[in-house]
Amino acid sequence: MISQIPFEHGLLLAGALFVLGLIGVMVRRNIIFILLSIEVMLNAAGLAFVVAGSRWSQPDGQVMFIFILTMAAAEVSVGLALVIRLYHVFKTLDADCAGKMRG
Amino acid sequence: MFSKHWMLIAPARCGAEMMELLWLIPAFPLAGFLALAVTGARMPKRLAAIIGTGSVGASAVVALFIGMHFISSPPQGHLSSQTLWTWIEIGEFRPSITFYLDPLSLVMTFVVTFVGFLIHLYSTEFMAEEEGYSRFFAYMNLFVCSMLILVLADNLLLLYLGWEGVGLCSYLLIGFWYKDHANGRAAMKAFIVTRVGDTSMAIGFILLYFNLGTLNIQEIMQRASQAWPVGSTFAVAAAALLLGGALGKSAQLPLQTWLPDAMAGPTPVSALIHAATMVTAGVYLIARTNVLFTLAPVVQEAVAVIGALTLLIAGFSALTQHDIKRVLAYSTISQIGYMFLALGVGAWSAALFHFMTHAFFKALLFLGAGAVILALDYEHNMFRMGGLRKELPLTFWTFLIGSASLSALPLVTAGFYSKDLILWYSLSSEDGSPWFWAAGMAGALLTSIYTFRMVFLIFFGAAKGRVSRKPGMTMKFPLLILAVLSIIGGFVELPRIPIFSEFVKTALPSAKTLHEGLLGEGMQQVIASGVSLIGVSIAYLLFLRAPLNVERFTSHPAGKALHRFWFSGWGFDWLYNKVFVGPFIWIARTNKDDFIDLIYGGMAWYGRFFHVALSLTQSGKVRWYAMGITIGAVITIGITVFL
Amino acid sequence: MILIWLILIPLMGGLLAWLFSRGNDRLPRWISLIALIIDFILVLLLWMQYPERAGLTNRSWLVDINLEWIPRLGISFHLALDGLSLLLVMLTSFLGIMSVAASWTEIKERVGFFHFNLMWSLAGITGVFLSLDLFLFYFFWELMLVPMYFLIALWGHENRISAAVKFFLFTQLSGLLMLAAILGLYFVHARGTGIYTFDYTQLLGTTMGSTEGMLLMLGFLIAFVVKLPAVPFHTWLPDAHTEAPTAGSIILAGLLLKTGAYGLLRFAVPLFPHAALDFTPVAMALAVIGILYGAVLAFGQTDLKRLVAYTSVSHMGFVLLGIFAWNELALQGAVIQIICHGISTGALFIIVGALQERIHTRDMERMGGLWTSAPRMGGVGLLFGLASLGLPGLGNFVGEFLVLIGAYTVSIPMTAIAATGLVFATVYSLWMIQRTFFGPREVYLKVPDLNMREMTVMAFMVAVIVWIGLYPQPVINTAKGALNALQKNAGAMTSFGKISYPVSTGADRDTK
Amino acid sequence: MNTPFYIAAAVAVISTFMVITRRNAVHALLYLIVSLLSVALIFFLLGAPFVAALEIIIYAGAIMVLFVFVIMMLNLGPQSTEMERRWLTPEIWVGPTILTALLAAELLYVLVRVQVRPSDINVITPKQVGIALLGPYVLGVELASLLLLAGLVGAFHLGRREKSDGGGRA
Amino acid sequence: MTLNDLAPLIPLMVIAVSSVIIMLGIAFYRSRAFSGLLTLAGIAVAFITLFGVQGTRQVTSLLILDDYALFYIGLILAASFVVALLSSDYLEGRRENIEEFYILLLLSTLGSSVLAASTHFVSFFIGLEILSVSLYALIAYTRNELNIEAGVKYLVLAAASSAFLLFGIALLYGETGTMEFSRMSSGISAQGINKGMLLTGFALVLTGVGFKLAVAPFHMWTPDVYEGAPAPVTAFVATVSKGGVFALLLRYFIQVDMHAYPSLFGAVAFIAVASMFAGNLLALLQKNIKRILAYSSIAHLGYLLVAFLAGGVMRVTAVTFYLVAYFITTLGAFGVVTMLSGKERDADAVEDYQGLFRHRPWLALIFSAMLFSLAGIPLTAGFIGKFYIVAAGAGSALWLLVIMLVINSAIGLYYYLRIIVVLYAQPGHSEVSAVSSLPLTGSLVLVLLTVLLLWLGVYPEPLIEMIHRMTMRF
Repeated sequence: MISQIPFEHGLLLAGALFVLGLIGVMVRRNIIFILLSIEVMLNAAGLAFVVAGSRWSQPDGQVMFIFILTMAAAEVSVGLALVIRLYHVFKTLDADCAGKMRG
Repeated sequence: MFSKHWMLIAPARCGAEMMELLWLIPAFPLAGFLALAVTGARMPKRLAAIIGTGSVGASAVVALFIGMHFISSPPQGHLSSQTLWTWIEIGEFRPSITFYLDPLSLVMTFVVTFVGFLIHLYSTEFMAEEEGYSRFFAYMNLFVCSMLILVLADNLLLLYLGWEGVGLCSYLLIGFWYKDHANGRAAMKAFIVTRVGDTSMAIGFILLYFNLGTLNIQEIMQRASQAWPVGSTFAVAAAALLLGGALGKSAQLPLQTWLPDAMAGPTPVSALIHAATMVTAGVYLIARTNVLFTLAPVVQEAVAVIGALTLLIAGFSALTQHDIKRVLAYSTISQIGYMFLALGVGAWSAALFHFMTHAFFKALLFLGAGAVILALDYEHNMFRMGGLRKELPLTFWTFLIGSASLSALPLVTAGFYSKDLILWYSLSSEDGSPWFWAAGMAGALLTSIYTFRMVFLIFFGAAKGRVSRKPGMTMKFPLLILAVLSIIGGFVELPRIPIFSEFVKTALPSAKTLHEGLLGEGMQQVIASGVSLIGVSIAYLLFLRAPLNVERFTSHPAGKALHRFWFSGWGFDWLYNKVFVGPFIWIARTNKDDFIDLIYGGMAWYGRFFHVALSLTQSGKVRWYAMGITIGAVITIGITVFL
Repeated sequence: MILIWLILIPLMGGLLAWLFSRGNDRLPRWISLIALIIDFILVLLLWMQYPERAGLTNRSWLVDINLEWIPRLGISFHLALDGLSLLLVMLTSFLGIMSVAASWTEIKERVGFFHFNLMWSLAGITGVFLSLDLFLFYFFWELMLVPMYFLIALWGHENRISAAVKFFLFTQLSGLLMLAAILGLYFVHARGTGIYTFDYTQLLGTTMGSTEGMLLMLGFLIAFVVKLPAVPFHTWLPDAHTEAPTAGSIILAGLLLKTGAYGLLRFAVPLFPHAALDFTPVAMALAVIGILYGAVLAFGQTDLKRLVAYTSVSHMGFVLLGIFAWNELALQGAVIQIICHGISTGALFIIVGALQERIHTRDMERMGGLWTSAPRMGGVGLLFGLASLGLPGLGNFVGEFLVLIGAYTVSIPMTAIAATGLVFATVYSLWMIQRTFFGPREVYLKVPDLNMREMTVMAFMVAVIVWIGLYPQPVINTAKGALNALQKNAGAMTSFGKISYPVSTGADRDTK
Repeated sequence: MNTPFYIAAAVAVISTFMVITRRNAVHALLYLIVSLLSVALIFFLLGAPFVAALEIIIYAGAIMVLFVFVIMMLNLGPQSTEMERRWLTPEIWVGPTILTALLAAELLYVLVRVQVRPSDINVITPKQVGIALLGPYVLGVELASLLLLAGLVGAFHLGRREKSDGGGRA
Repeated sequence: MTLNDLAPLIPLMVIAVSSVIIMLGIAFYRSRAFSGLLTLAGIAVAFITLFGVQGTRQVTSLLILDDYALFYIGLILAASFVVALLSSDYLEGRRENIEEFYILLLLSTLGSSVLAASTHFVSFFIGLEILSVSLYALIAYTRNELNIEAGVKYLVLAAASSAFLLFGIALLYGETGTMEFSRMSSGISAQGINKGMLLTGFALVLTGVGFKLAVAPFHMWTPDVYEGAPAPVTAFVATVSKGGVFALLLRYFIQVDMHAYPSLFGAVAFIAVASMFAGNLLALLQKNIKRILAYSSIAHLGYLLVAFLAGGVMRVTAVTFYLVAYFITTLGAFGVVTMLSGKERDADAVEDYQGLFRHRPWLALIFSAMLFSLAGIPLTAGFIGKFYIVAAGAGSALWLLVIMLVINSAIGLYYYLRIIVVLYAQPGHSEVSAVSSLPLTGSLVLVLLTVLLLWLGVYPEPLIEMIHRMTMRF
């Protein structure tokens, strides 16, 4: 391939995306946004794998990415089912409202 | 030849057999105590009286037999001992339950059993109407038993057993009328104050054991004189510690405060315990361990000084009391001061002699006082008495004899001879000094003043109370016997015929007299006689002829203050309350809930605090929990990477 | 085998008592009583066979049983009995009988479960006195606490829960420290020898560094002084004693505290002689502080039971003093004090319990003048009050005096200060008697006196305390072999507790 | 030569930032798709054409559509946008941002401290990936199927209407 | 890869097949009894087949069925069996279908078992996700308010933590070039490695794993999820899910030789201490039994980490024994909660247990035994477990940690005692305790657990021997 992308720079990008996703999880109250942010984080992790795989010229990184993709799908399906159920029960998507249990 | 031998052995064997009965002397009262204690109030009064008095009587008889035997055919070395069993045996530590008889303990045994018997007899009537009759006799029997163990003990641990036993009985009997808190307080005071001394004594015992390897009194004396030079630190420490015990028990300065309060007990108790026997245990102890005191001249000097001071202080206090029993109590303190003085100047046998005569006349005085008190319906205040001479003639005469003996009226009284001996030695002994002598003389003057003040107030003057009850035979008999003893008791030791000193000399070394020339013994007797007579006259003048003078004196502010000072026993109680009792109670009350517990309470508080604080982190919010994870990640990375 | 029976009998007795408790309150009581009596008879028989009873031999272990338990970790089921254990086991079953008898009418609820707990607690205590495997020891050490906890928490008085929890927390925390120390010793021993074992006899004489030894010793020591208890770890005691039912108080004061003393004697000092020697000044200071501080606290109380509880702090101070003086006199004194304190305090608790059953208060402000209607109770109370103030002729005196003599060699000032504890003991004991039995009769006009059952219990206790007071020799002889062995174990390497009589030997020679 | 990478990276970061700051869910979703697309480009640049395709097809395609479905289903209108505005206040922002800044700093420290090691990129063909997947990782694939089964059953159970609601089975 | 290679996987396959059969069954005919029995049978058969595992144990680079793994899988299967039994009673008569529950239960068991057998990050990750995804649904299974709330919390946080984990693995992979545990250690020792990145990778993996293990400071979800989830699921979360993860963690860190990284050691030590304190202090005055047990599990994992940190021969045995004891105890405790739970809500308030001893003496005793075991009191397995942990800690001279453990045990005791006291107090007024009769199977299970608990507490030697044999390789 033509380009030479430093390993660290790839990871930095992954890290940046990861951190942004993390901020999203911590800041947003809307459960949909939280799920979106999680997707960002997972995607960032996947990116990191691909970067790592390309450093070693191995397919393993990509394989892992595929598994992450699988997991994200399963996660999102259950997650969104839960979101619907949440909305059904609490009539809101505010994650803070689902905070009856504490202490 | 053969028969001669036999003749020699026979009495010895007989004597040995006789000595085998030694254990019976304390055993009888002990049995009496157990019988009375177990059956308790269910026992009929008559039977209780018989058991109580009988047991002491029995032990008196045994004591008499043994004593006669001891005198008639003295055992080898003038001592004999009987081991019942080994009390404790741990390596070299081997105190046993062993009774030891020598002239000193014999004299003590005599006094204890005989005076004890008389007082028991007296009590059968005196206490007749009291609740807890059998309890009274149980305590009294236990007391006699303990006292006998004390005087017969062969080792210090057994002595301590008796020592504490008498203290206990004193406590129980002072508080006999337990329904009044004041009595209980007096009883506690007595026990606690003496316990202070006892503790010092116990430490002394331990010191002796550790440095001499035994608790056997005779061995201690022997080893001490071998191992310790005169004035050695060990000897001084041991003697001083033992002295502490003696001071407590004998109510000497500075532990004298309990005795006047101890008068809260029934009068026979005062007579037996707080006059005749227990309070002189200190004298006995010092006499018993005289070798130690000889090895520690400093302490012996202290004994004399304390004795002299005590006899004066108590004498002044006695002058001012209203309560007949308190007068007698202060008088007892004062008389024991004489004994201490005697011990302090090395006149061991004089002290013992005075102990004996004092036991007679002071018991007599107490019993007489008891008769008066009973006659006047438990009136103790002398100023509400008067003119009883007519109503209670026998009491009057016997009381008068006792007073005479106490005041040491010359020639006819026992007290004269014993006190005179002490005064003589306080001047002439090696350790004596004119100061001691002067103090003794002043004390003698005080003694006769307060004694006859008492006599005049009670028996002379106008009658102020109605006599409700006259003593019966069982009360009169002891009075009579004691009166007789108070007169003839002194004749066993006349200036030129020292039977008593000779008898006890195997146990107590005789005093060393030095400066005979300063004042002849005869001269000193004349002076002493004069002093006591002067005292009587002063009492007559002040309290019978012109009581107004006294009142005038006491109404003057200075006089009033002085009177109050003396009346309260020189403020010792006040001082002790301020310095010891008050702070102790304050600390105990303040710290009732134990400040250390606060530390643990604080820990528990922190536990709860952190619980609450951490509970706040469990806010129930997902975002916050995600932050928790992030924080965790930051910290974990921080530790792994940067550490 | 007999040792296993000694533990099994109360265990089974407890189970039976519980199982047969349905609708029947009498049966559990009898079952427990009989089981404990059998136990006691067994111990007595052992004692009869015991040659040391008469001071004949110096053999150390009378009975010894060693079974495999967890060999992988070097843990064995090792029980053994020497004179010291024998005495304490005897005390255990004796006080067990007394506590069953004393709570005959006091406990009305869940009688079966009560006796189950009582018996299991006793079994645990017996186990503690018999174990020679440190793991087993710890096992029993913890085991005895649980039933005790239940006794306090379920049948106690007003503040029972917090008292029970406090008790449990203190003892558990300290116990865990001991566990850590046990394991430390285990590994130190293995490091030196390559043998992984918890066996006491093998662990004796383990070589270790001095800091190491001190830390390990402290681990043991803390567990034991908390149990003992010594200031400043004593604060669980008044609460637990006060809130516990009578039987609980008896076992607590009479036995549980003794396990601490036993642990010091058997483990803390012999296993770490050097460290113990170094620690002696501190331990003795703690002991003396305990003696005085406990006494002051006792005096300040208005709750009768609390007062008695604090006296334990004071009395056990003597035991601590004696143990750390570590010479024959002091150790014998400590043993006697252990036994006599168990009995005298137990008796006092029985009296307090009897009083509470009658007048439903422990507040001394509301008592007074009880002698009039209950002279027997008063008499017995007086006697044990006197025992607690150390009156000669009663057992406690022998113990305290021997301890003082023994301590004297080690430190004269400590001994002197400790001796003043006798004065304070007088103060609180008399104060207690005064407040309850003497004084005007204000509130309670008629209080039933001790009944036959209670008097029988008391008679036994009085007999023992007087017997030990006047003829402690059987006890001393029994303990002698064991104590000598302990001293040998500890003293082989140190100059610990050697008594020297500066003069006596010379004097002896002269006189002979 | 890496310019495309940096451009794509910048796009990814910016669009991701937009994702987490949008008030409207659909907007956010669209930004996310942009972000995913740029990441796909990066995958391509990194020599991983296969996953680049998957990223677009599955991530941007399937998964995001799922989100759209839900958003539509729950009908999140302007009302919820308004609510988002109220929720996103500085006090909510500050804490997490500082925290993540710390995390980012740590990562940065770790990644930048060493010398950058550029390496030649070798393209890993879909074939290679396939061989790896069905070779050494075949068990992983099997397990992934079970993972999907779990997701399926879970979503099925949770998403099902309650019996009381309609009585029928979904 | 031949069919022969697959032989060791039979136990796992049995589980997977059972779940598929149940799913297929639903399509045709829903039957509680059938699915329940099939589940139990599947687990039982899988358990039995464990003993038949022989030959090549390493199946591809992903899984290894060595004795260690077999032991943990056995443990996980046993726990699942108990949970399955408990949940059949629990879900009886509820509106929800039960069949999906069994499927999810089997799948999550499978996930956990895969974890125990993983030697590769891929299998680790997928196993973990199978476990997690099934758990999301299980936690929210009865779909009431608390369930949903717990489910959402668990989902969001678990997914986020998975992202951390993945990122960490990516860093490790990027630095070492392999995801196999055994090869990773050689990759680590290679030249020119960026140690900081490696450590960051470890730390992030630790974060992800720590979340699953519910150790501080990743513990916050625990009480909420424990409280919200149905009682049997809580038992499952507390045991099976943690057991598998811990088995993996232990294997992983032993293979990469954690002790070579003092700072990593420090991080785990920090987590251990923080978990002990956080768990115990949070439980101190807590009034909800499930939350108390949640906090207590946090603390217990902290204790476990102490042994985990210890080196030497004792580490694996201590951890494993403790886990066994912890499994028995936790299952027993949640079993009691399950038995007492009504249809309306779970019996999770402390008041619900007031005076339990009066009307249900056996249940109260069993519960006390469980609590005593948690507190580490003798005669219970918990005692031996705690002893073992302290022994392991002492053996490696981790004195500070041991002391922390000791202090925390004491704090922990406080709240266990609090519950125990309530059990024996005068009965209060709670509708929960009025449940008429107890289901037989559940009772049997509880009795069995209690017997096990006591047996291990008195005579642990056979188990210790077994663990020692099984884990000898480490």
